[in-house]
Amino acid sequence: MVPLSYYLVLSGILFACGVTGFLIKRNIITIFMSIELMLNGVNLSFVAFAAQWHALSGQVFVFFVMVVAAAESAVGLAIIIAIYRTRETLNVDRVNLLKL
Amino acid sequence: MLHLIVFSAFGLICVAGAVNLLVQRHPINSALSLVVVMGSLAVEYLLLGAEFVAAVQVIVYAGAIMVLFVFVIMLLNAGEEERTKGSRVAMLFGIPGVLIGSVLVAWVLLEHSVTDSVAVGALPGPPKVIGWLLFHDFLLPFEVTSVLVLIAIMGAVVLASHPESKQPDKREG
Amino acid sequence: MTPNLHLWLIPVLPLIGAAINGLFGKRFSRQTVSAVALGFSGAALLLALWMAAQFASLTLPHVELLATWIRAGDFQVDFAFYLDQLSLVMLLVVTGVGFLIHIYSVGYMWEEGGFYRFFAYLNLFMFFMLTLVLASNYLLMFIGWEGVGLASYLLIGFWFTKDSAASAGKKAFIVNRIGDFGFLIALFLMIKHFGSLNFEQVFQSVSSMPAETAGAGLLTAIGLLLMLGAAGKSAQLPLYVWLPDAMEGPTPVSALIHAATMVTAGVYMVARSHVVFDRAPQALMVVAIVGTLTALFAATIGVCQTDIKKVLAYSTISQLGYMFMACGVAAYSAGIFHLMTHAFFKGLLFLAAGSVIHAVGGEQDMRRMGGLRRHIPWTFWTMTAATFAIAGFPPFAGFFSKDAILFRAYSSPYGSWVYWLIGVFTAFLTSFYMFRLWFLTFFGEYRGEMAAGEHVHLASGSRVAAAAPHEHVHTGIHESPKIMLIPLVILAVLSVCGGWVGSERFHKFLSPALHSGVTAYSPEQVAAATPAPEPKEQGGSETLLTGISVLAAASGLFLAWLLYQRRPQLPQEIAQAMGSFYEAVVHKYYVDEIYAAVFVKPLIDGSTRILWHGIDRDVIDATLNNSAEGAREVSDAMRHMQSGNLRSYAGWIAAGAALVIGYMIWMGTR
Amino acid sequence: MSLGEFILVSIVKIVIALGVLLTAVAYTVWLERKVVGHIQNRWGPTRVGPFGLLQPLADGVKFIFKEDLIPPHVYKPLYIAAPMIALIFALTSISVIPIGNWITVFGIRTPLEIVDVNIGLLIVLGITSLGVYGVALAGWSSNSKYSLLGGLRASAQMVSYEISLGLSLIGVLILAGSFSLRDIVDAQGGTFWGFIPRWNIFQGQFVAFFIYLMAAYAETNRIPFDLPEAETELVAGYHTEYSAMKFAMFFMAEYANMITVACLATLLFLGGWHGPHRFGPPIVQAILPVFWFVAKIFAFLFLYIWVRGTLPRFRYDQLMAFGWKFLLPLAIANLVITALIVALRA
Repeated sequence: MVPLSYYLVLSGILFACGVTGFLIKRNIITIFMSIELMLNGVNLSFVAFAAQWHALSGQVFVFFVMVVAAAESAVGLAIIIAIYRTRETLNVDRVNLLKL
Repeated sequence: MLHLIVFSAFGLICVAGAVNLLVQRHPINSALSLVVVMGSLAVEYLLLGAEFVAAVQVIVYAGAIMVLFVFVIMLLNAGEEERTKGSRVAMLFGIPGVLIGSVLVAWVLLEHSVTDSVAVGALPGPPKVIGWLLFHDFLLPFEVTSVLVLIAIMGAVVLASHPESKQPDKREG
Repeated sequence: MTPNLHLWLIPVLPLIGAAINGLFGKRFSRQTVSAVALGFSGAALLLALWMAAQFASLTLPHVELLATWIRAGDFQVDFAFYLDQLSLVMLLVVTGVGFLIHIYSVGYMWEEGGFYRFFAYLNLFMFFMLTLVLASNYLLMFIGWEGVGLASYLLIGFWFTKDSAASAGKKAFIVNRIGDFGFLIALFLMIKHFGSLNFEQVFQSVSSMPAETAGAGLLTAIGLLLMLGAAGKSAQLPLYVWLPDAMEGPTPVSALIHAATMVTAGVYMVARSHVVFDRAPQALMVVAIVGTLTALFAATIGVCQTDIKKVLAYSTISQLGYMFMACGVAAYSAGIFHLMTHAFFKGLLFLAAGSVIHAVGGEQDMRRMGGLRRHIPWTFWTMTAATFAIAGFPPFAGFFSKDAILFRAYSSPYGSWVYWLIGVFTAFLTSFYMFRLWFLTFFGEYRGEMAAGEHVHLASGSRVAAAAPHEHVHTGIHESPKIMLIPLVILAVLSVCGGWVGSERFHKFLSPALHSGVTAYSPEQVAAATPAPEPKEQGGSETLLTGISVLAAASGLFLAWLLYQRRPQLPQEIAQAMGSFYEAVVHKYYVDEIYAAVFVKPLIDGSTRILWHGIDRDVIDATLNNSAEGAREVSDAMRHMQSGNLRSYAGWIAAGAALVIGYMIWMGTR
Repeated sequence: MSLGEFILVSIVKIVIALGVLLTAVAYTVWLERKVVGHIQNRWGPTRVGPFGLLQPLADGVKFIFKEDLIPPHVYKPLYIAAPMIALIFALTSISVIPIGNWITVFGIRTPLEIVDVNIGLLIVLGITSLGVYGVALAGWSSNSKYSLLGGLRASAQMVSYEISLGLSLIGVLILAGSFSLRDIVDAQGGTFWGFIPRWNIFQGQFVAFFIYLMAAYAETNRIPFDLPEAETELVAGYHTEYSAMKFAMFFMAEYANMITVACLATLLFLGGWHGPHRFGPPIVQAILPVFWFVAKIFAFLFLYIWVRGTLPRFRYDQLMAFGWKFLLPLAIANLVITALIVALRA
């Protein structure tokens, strides 16, 4: 038997890692992956709470998160490709002109 | 007990993968770390009983989204990360903010949590029930997300397609 | 069911004319412009005449509702028109005299630039004046009231390139504002206490109130404020100063607006509000005193003026004083009667003066005229009729109306022999200065520089440079064209015959409007309200009083003949003998200078120091400027947050999220 | 069944399954060489053993003893990990595939598969979808243009065709109403009118089978979709820089994947272990379903090899256009029609 709070703490750690990654990583793709990491952390808490409240809608939410994450990654990666074409760098510190 | 062991093992793998994602300087290593995180998360889902979620997690996240990431990394031939010092704000405010926030949340969860313990497979999410929920209770969100995905596909095509006509003097080869 | 007369058409017809001329007139020929202007004002006249013909069959007052204008709770104001005997008289005067002056203007203004503009303004004035006259509530009346002020402003400043004309327009406008202020507050008081601005409802409410015997109550306040408005519009003491300056406008304008119609709006308004004044004896007394003093005061100034139009302007003020005197003794019908006859003969006087000015090439100073009777006989004879009319010689129109006023001033329950005495003295002065004008202009030898002979019209471009406002500089004295003479003749006929109606019959005709059931005040109340007057003997004294006033007029004629015809050097000697008093009168008692020193200068200085420098520049502008400066500085500081660096943004978000989490936990675990 | 028994039985089954699978892989290679040889009017392997039957063994020994060459500029960790990833996922996917009904051996009743799960199909899909990492990483970590292009092609191609593959399976899922492979097979028991088996391929899923076949060729990088290793353009694609046992791992992974795909096809479309009337003694009766199953797999693999020996290779743009513009709409149409029919029949 594992207390639910452990799951939540794990999810929190993943989320915090994601935020930290966003803050410290320079590669735009890695930053994007950090977002995915945060989403995964959130998903874990969704599933954990679903178990806590015996409500399957928590799991359904995970699907929506996944779909949105998929859409987001498709568009995001396309944007990254576009940025790379014009800037020829993936370093976010060098992409700070607020325009393509 | 076994439950706790399995949970802790995969939880540790999870955290290790996440930390490795941060530590690694090459994006492809980060990506593979993330795949590891996702895979072990799938196991955690299985522990919670969400078998369908676990399977979809592997298929969609690890099998599709992360492949896309790897593909882009390979396509752009992304090298090791530059260690530029672009943002003092992120270091001065962001990192302490993250630390404070996560410590606070963890403290509250562990000290003031009113949540129960969960058994293995506490809430089985059989595909049939999930499907029923998706197509009945969540039909509208489902359709909306389908439209969202369609838009995302078109957006991705538009963004990534090479605007040849606009840049006739683009260096080729 | 009373027939629908479409009263709204009467004001709207001139408005259409104004719109057509104002919008498209620039491209029209002068013929087209005058056709449009005359057509629409003539149509209004015809409609008014048709209404007069129908008048006997109407149930009065005849109210026609066009549309609801304002509705707020129980309070409602309509676009509604009101026709009774009083407004019919005004309607006929305004449309009739107005149409005649339109005709005259075609000839007078033919050579001027901005011909279409002039007629657009003139028609616009007609619209507002008719709205004023026909309004069925005070607010609509106020619209007309303001509108005629606007038209007056535009027309006084018609030659706006001339500085004196522009500032005369401004002066008229600003002085009128003071009166309008009083009028508006009176309206507010009515809304507050009667909940309506409709004549009928207001009068209904008022007539259910007792007369205010002592002290200043609501009705006295309303009455005084209305009188303030009337004093502004009708150039009474102390707000008369704009009218002489208004003579900067073209002469037909002076005739129409500043003699015949607009300035009488105050009289009309007081007469219309007679129900209020009847119950406010103190206010009524103020009206009478103001009117009497104005009549005397303006007449004395008129005696010494040398500018032909200025003389007429002061004469107008003086005559308006008479009308207010009549209203002030509750002799409204006499006031309106004088209003009508005055419209005829004063309109005629101005038009004739215009004709004279036209003849001598823009000269307005009477000292440089003289002997013109041989050159411009038509003008001379019409002018003569008008002069005799205003001086009050029987059987000219002025005699009947002035006589009625003087008699009522003496015999009315509100009247007093003081009013009468001053009135008679003023009548003597009137007669004197009018015949002075007459003699100076038409008799003796010509004193101007212009030689009789051919006249040449200069190019219109020289107008601005010309000393006189009129561009037509002639080389010879000449009679005006027929189109100017026809109105003169018609008005001369009216000046002669206009009074033959007789004040008694006129009084009877108007009495339903002025003493209808609503207004009736019982003799007991009056007796209680005004303790002073005993019943006066009527029959014998009337002929006596009439005789005295005729005598006064005749002595004025004699004196003028004596001084300006017989012994022309005598005035000079008298003036020197009078010394400083003469100086004061010539300078119009220094009223303008006093006003400038007491009101205008402190106002300008105060505005400059407090409002402009103190409030506008240091408070309002400074607030804006400082806040803009502050925003710029803050933005400048905040700008560095917008580095464009993705990770910095994320850092801010993370820090903010930590704050929010901390706050939520603090709230949750407290 | 106690935990100890469970673990024991599982280990035994894993060992057996691995052994069978690896053997099958080896002899699939032999089969392919033989069949293609005959198609091309050659003999194929003949020297080692009768009909060259021992050739796979000899090849294995050769791979083991060859020098394991690691080129100098590769990204070593992933270069080494890539073939392992490929092989591990290829072998793992067999674990949920049933090859027959429940049997009782030594008093222990167990299904004829390593583990019976109710979302077996999803697990197979998930694991095979992970297999792409091996190919992609191999291509990238080799630090060679050919390898990189091969890896890129492989990952793009596999992600693209995975969609059609998944969609083609959904028709079957709708008919069966379960993710469990056993349930799906059970739903295909019996016959129409006594002679046509109620296989899904005969239940209107022929189009789905066709789509599945095409997508499976692409997923396993087989001709006519073997662009990732097109030797005329890319030398050998993603495994250009590999040699010895690492190369053998890719090789084995590819053939293991082929077998997995064949198993899935059999289970989903060809009625699994259902066959003609049962006959013979009880022992034969017990073995017969397994026989039918293996026979169907063999047929499917033969089809694979036949196609390889017959068809030329597509161009890459043709491959993508075929996948996105033909297979995907077709799969969606098939899905919609199937759903409609099921809904109307219900």
